[in-house]
This record gives sequence, C-alpha cells and structure tokens, in this order.
Amino acid sequence: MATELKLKELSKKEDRLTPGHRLCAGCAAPIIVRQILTAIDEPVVLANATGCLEVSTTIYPYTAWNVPWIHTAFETAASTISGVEAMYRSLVRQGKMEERNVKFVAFGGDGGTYDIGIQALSGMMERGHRALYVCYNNEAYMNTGIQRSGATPLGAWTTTSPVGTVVPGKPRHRKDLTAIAAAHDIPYAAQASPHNWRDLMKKVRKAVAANGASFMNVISDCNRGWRHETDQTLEVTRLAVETCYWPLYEVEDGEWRLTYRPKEKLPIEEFLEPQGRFRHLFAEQNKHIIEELQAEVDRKWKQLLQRCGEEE
Amino acid sequence: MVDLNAGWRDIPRGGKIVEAGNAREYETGSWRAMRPVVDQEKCINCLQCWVFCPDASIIVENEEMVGFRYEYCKGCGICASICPVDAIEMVSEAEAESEAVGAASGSDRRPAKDE
Amino acid sequence: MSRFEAMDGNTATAEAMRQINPDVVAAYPITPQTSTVQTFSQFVADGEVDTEFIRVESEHSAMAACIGASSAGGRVMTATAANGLALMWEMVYIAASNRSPIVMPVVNRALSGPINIHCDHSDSMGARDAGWIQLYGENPQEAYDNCLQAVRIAEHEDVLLPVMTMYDGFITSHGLERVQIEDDEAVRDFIGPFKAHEPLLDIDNPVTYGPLDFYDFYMEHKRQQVEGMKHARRVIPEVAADFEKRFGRKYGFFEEHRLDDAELALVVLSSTAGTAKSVVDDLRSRGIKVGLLKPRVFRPFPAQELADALRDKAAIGVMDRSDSFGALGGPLFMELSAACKIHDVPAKIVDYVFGLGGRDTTPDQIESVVRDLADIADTGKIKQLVSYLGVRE
Amino acid sequence: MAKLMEIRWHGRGGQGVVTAGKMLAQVALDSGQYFQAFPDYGPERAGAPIRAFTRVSPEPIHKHCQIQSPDIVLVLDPTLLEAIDVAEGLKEDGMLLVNTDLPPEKVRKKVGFQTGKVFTVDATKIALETMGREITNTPMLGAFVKATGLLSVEDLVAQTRKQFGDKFGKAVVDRNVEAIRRAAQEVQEG
Repeated sequence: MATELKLKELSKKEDRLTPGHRLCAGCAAPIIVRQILTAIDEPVVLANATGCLEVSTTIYPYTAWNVPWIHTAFETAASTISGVEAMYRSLVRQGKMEERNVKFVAFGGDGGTYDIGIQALSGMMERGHRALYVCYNNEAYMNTGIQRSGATPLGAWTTTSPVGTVVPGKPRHRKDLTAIAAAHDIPYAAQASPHNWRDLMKKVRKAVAANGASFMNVISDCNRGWRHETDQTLEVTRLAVETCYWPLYEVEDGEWRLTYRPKEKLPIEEFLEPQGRFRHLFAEQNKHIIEELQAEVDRKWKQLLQRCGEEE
Repeated sequence: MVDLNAGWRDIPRGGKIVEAGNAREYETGSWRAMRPVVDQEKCINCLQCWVFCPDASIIVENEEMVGFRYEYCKGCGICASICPVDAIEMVSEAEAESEAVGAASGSDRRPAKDE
Repeated sequence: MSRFEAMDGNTATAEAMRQINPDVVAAYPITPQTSTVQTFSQFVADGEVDTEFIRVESEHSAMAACIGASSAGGRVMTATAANGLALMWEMVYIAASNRSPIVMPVVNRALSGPINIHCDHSDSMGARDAGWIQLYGENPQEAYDNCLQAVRIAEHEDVLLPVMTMYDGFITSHGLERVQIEDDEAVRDFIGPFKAHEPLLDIDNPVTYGPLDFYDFYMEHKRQQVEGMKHARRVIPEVAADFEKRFGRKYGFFEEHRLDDAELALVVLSSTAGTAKSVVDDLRSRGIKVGLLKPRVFRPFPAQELADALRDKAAIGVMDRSDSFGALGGPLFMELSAACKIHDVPAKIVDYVFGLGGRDTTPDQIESVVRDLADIADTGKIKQLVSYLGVRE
Repeated sequence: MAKLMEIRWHGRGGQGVVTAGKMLAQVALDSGQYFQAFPDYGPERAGAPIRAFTRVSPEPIHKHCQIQSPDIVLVLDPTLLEAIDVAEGLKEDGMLLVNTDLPPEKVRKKVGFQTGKVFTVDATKIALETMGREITNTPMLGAFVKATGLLSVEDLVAQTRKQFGDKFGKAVVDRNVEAIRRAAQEVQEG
C-alpha cells in the first residue's frame, strides 16, 4: 500500500535529501525535491543536471543524498538517467539483478532542461525510458548568477537581459516546454507548484507509474533571482498559479486535464508586483509590457482550457 | 566522519561519495540571522511547516511538530509565513542569544501537549 | 575453434562486441563507424546479445548514457569517429574521471573542417589527454584483438579507466581482410565477468556519483587517475600475455619489424605501418638497414620502452597522421622526442606529417623518408625538422 | 598464384562492384589465400562511376595504400570505356577484362592498351539471359577466374552457393551459377 498523502503519514518517512545541503535559505528547489521523493514509496535512483541543486547538495566530500544519485554534466541529466535505467533493465532481464520496482528520476533546472539539455530530454522521451524528468524551473540560470533562459518570461530582468535605457528586460516570451514534452506523446506530462503539495505529489505518483518517460515542469521560486524576501517563496508560486501564469494541469495518455482552477483568475500584476525582477515594468513607459504579458497569459490560458475541454 | 585532509590513497576513486547523507555533518545553522520560534499553544500540528521546509529542519515525532533542527535551519522564515495559525515567529538570533530563553527556544522537545 | 573470416574492421569490431555481449551499448552512427552500429543492431534484433542498446540522439548523449550505465554497474560499450568524438568531448573526460571502464572503438577520421570523411588521426590524437587508454591497430585483426583486450584492461581492478581502440577509417574499417575470429566461449572466458565497484544501482548502499569537487580534493582525484594509468602500464602487457597464451597472437606496447639491427628507424601508427613494413622489406633486400616501430599503446605512453628500442639508431623518422598546429610537430613526434631526450637516446629525430583527410601514402613516399634518414645519418644534419608528405606546393 | 596480385574494379554505383570484390575475397579466403578488398569511398551515389580494389596473395599482405598500378583491371560497365581511362596505371604486362559485346582487339584499340592481355565477355547479355536482370558482377567473376586462372571456377561456384544460399532461393542461386559458367566459357582473349 502506498503511503497515504497525508502529512502525518508522510512525515514518518526518512528524508531522502538530508539537511546540511547548501542551497540558499528559502530556495524552492529542495522543497520540490523533498516533496517528490517523499511521494515516491519505491526505491529511487536519481540523476541531476549541473545547477544549483547539484552544486549545493554534493560539495565533496559531503552529499545530502540518502539515495543513489549521479551527476555527469549540465545537459546530460536525461541522457545519464537513460543509461542508468537501461542498465537496470538489462541486468534485471538477464537475471543479474533483482527486480525491485526502482523509480528513476532526473532533476534539471530550466537551463539544463529548456535550453542546453532539451535535445537529451527529447531523446529520452522519444526512446521511452521509464524515467521521470523533473524540471525545477526558476526561470533563469540562477546557479551562475541569474542569466536569462528559454524559461524567462517577457520583460523580466536578468543579468543578461538587464534593464537598460533602450531595452527593458527580456524581449521575448518564454517557451512552453510542458507542451513540447507533451507533444512527444509520452504517457504523462504535468505542471506543478510546490505550494500545492498534494497536487504535486499526486502527479509524481502518476508520473513514476507511467509505462514510459514522464515529464514534470515545476515552478521553483528563487528569491535571489526573483528579488523578494526569503519567506515569500510559496506565496509567489501561489500567485503564479492564481494568475494562471503557471496553470496546474496534466496530460495523461494524451488527455489534457486541469488539476486546479482558480476561483477568480487574478491579474498578472499580482504575480509581478512582489518580485524585484519585474519592478521596472511598473514604470509608466513599460506598462505596455505588463499588458503584453497579460495578453499572453490570457491566450495560453484560453488555449489550455480548450485543450482540457473546460469552459472559459 | 569526513576526513578533510585525506590523501589520494585514502578516498574512493572517481569522486564517489559512499557515505550517503553525510552532509548532516555540515551544519548550516550558522547561516541564520533570524530563528523560528514556535508557540506550542497555538500549534495545531498541521505539519505545513514540515512539508514546506527547504532544509528538513522541522522535527516531527509521532505526528507532532516538536521543534526545529537549529543545526541546519537557515532562518528563511517560510515556516512562519505559511503557518495557518501564526504559531511560528521569527526572532533575531542576537535577541534569542541574549535572552537565552530556554523555554521559548523550541530547540528542545516540547513537553507533551495537554489533551 | 577459431575460424577465419573475410571481414572489414567494422564487422570484426561488431563481432567482438557480440562476443563481449555488453550489458548496455549507447551509440550514434557516424561515417566511417556506421556499419559497426548497423551490424550490432542486427545482433540485437536477432537476440544474439543480451545488450540493452540505446539508440541515442547524439554522441554527447551516447557518452553520457554510457557513463550513467557504467556507474549503474555493468559492462558498457560505444563506438564513434571524428566529429562524433568531438561532440562527446566533454563527456569523454568525465568518463575517465568518473573511472567508468567503458570500451570505445574509434574509427579514425579527419576532424573537420572542411568536412572530410576519410582517415587521419586528428580525432583521437586530440583526445590524448582526456584520461583514456589508447590502443591503435593496423588492420581488422588488430581492431578485433584490441577490442577484446580493451575490456580486460579497462575493467582491471587497479586500472578502472576507459579505453579507446583506434583503427583507420575506410582503410581498415571498410577494407576486407582475413580475420581470425575466436570461439565465443573462449572470448568470454578470456574477458571474464564484469565486477562492479560501488554501483549506483546498489539501492541499499546509496552512492553519490559526480559531486562538485573543488580545490580541496580535485587534485587528489586527478592523482588517482595518474595511478590508474601507471597500473595500466603493467596490466596492458599482462593482458597481452594472457591473450597470446590463449589465442597465439602477440601484442605489446609496440611492434618491431626488422628493427633490431636497423640503423634507420621509421615510427608510424596503424595501417600505414603495414605499408611501411613492405617498404622496409623492399629496402632491406637492397641492403639498406632500416626497420620499423609501430606503436600500439599511445596512452599510457611507454616512453622508456620506446627509448630503449630506438637507443642505438642513427636516425628516426616519425610519421604523424595528424598535426598539432603551432607546436613542434605532430603528437607522436613530440612525445617520442621527449622520451628520447629524457632517456638519453642520441638519435636524430624528424617528423613527417602525412595522410591528412585520407590522402594516400605510397611506398615511394615512405621510401623518400628513409632516404632522408640515410642522409641525416651520413651528415649528422637535419635539413627539415617537420615535413609534409605528398602535399602539393 | 606466386605473388601479390593487385586488382582494380570499375563500375557504377549500384552495379555490385563492391560485392564482387568481397566475393572474390571470400573465394581467396576459402582457398587459403590472403587478401584485401576495399572500395574507394567518395560521396558518389547510385549511377556514378566508382572503383574498388582487391589484393590477393599467398603471403600475408601488409601494404595498406591504394593500388596505383594494378595487375588486373576489370570493367563491369561498357559505357565507362567512353567516360574514363580504365587502363590508367595498369602494368604493361597486366590484364584488362571488360564487359562488352566488342571483340578484344577493338577494346585494346579503344583504350590504348597495347602491351598486356585483353579479355572481353558480354556479361550484360549473359546476365539478362540467365538472371533476367542486368547484374554483371557474378558473370564478370566467372570470366575473371577463367581468364586469370588465379582461382578455380568451381571454387567460385561453391562460394556463390554458400554466400547466396542464405539470402536467396535455390532458383536465384542456380541462375547466378549458370551466369558464372557461361561467362567462363564465353570469355575471349585477344
């Protein structure tokens, strides 16, 4: 029997990511990882792309991982877990290893997933490895000091899309990686947020039970890069969901389903306002960018509702 | 225990770390400027703080929140901000140190709750 | 019983891979390696191997998957050439530092550009400092034999380093020759079972692979790699001796052809060494005391042994099938020159860069090298330290 | 065979030039000879003129350079006589074997090869009549072994049965064998 998704039950489980890791105070990444690894009752083997999570959890000779874990490079979480999973299948099939229903999970930030690692991810999904790839998406290259990524939204300040006298932050919208993953026709793809832990954990369980590759895109607040106080992590991600900037949904065997619908869709300003990376957008001359952002959120939300068969 | 002065003959080859979870030896509590303090009377043991703590620093025993692992807690304040009953307060380390309020520190296991 | 087959280098390599029966292969096809991957795919399709074959979407992913699979705890192989090796470059280093005993046949091909699919050694020579053991073979037989021995060398408890086995693109990869293929059982007996070291799939004893390693431990880990290479210097001849005992074919750090009493020495790798042998025989019949040294092991570089073999020669002509632009000469020349200097070999040494991008090297050209050497031996003077054979002026 | 023989093949992509070289290598293997068979790989696709090379010797072969001056040249496609110099580098006492309906003297004149031996065989016609398709490599091999005497026609027949037996039905193999035998009979020297 799977552990009930009740905190009292879950809290009895051993930490698979131990304290003593050196991620920033208030970082969402370890919250996400703890929730994911707590949701999975089976043995896990992890691969990790280079990035904050990898760097801060395995500073030699220390490791914060209580489970098998491997890092090879920035763009290789998907290809590395492919190799690990293939070896497991091979050894089990040959009778060289006992079948223990091991779950394979890869973690990558948006740099390692949206950008430099997208080819390896695409390959892993197309080949159908039984592995869950989780993007902890903090919308920029935070590990190296907040450079823009393919996940950075329009108008956001980063150190490579700075706010200047001519260009006000990132000039292009982010790409929709969850939809790109779903377009691989993998059995399971989803978007989640750590503030809604139950929704996230349910999705993790579906993802690791899938017969093939699965993908989860989890919004991962970074207070350093998003510019806010360390205790606002979950509030900001909650606002991302309530504004429909980060809708919670899943695509299961091609069926799109909204897993949470805000009672009242909040205006995008609610999400932008607490974050320093968007502060310049509230200047009079940049307000059109907020309008563009709102229009894009509206367009994508409408598209998603259609895909999910929901009424507007 | 990790030997920080080990020579090349004494460590596993390939950079492998074979003592799982030995980061526990590295205490991040010193990073903290503010520390969380729990009001035991208010706490309803919903364990929201446990599931949202980035540093696995909420001590839960027998389904009850019994305190903080101050050796690791970085003082982000998430637990205080998400607590639905405002049972957790952030106080400055300096203040906490000077007052040395043992009972309020929460670092010890709290006494069994009155039923 | 062993059998003789008409096989090209790629087919012989695929045959070796079938017999090795790796637990995982992750590979991407690239000219001139392609037929190896195709042939092996057929073995998988026909159930002749137990291998889980990952048809990756790039060489970068091939090597990443190999590292993952090797760390997981099993026998792993891939194969590549030229631009494929270049694309996986980052992971090539990581495989070595991760101590993953992966075996990778590399079909030597010119590394662009302009793009070219034919043989030279610029691909693997560029990777000479990646931490891999490097074996070079002359013909399909040696491609096959090196591949089998590579598994034993790589997986040796004291070595635990990846091995790349090179053979010349098209000349060897696509050239059909007589190859002695050993019996499957005998090969498996020679290779032995795979022994995992702290495998990732040992769920009950979780291991962290590939941590962040700063200045406080990085050098210790590099020093360990050096030690692995040192042990390889002992293990490579041990494995060769066992191979000879079982299969009758002799291998060492290098092969000598009429070198013993030679005054002039040619040093050249791979298929061109074969052509040089016929030139040596021809010149010997005309009374010229020339011999050949064909290196097989380039990493670890057997400096002392090479120096000893060349100690009493009057002049040495190194032939490099790749260049090191802006350096003193080609890589073989530079390393051999250093070895001779350090080990007090008095001979004059010159370099001939040849065969780039598959340019054919004729017996006449090799003969011209020997004429130069004779002149150097006579006069004690070097007219040209590095020459380019067969290039149009 | 007393010494190393170097052979060059001319044909067009898709005509089985490389396969013919490989078959010859296989026959050499079975008769205890050493050999090399290698194509001249370029970017050419089907239809383009291509070359392949074979070395055969009773001793191990070390040379790995291309063949500059072959002992024997085989031309699988008659139209190549117009397109390229098939006799380039051919040894003075070498041998030229061409698939053509022309008699040997005319070929000798056409390619300007006066010193050595010239053989011709209408392999296209034989292929069409025996196999119904213009696959000239097997009849050319039949003509080759007969003309050179390097290997026996029966060894080639046995090899053909062995190699083709797995892939094709008996009827196809028989037709190939017939093509070999007819070519061996019909090859002309001049």
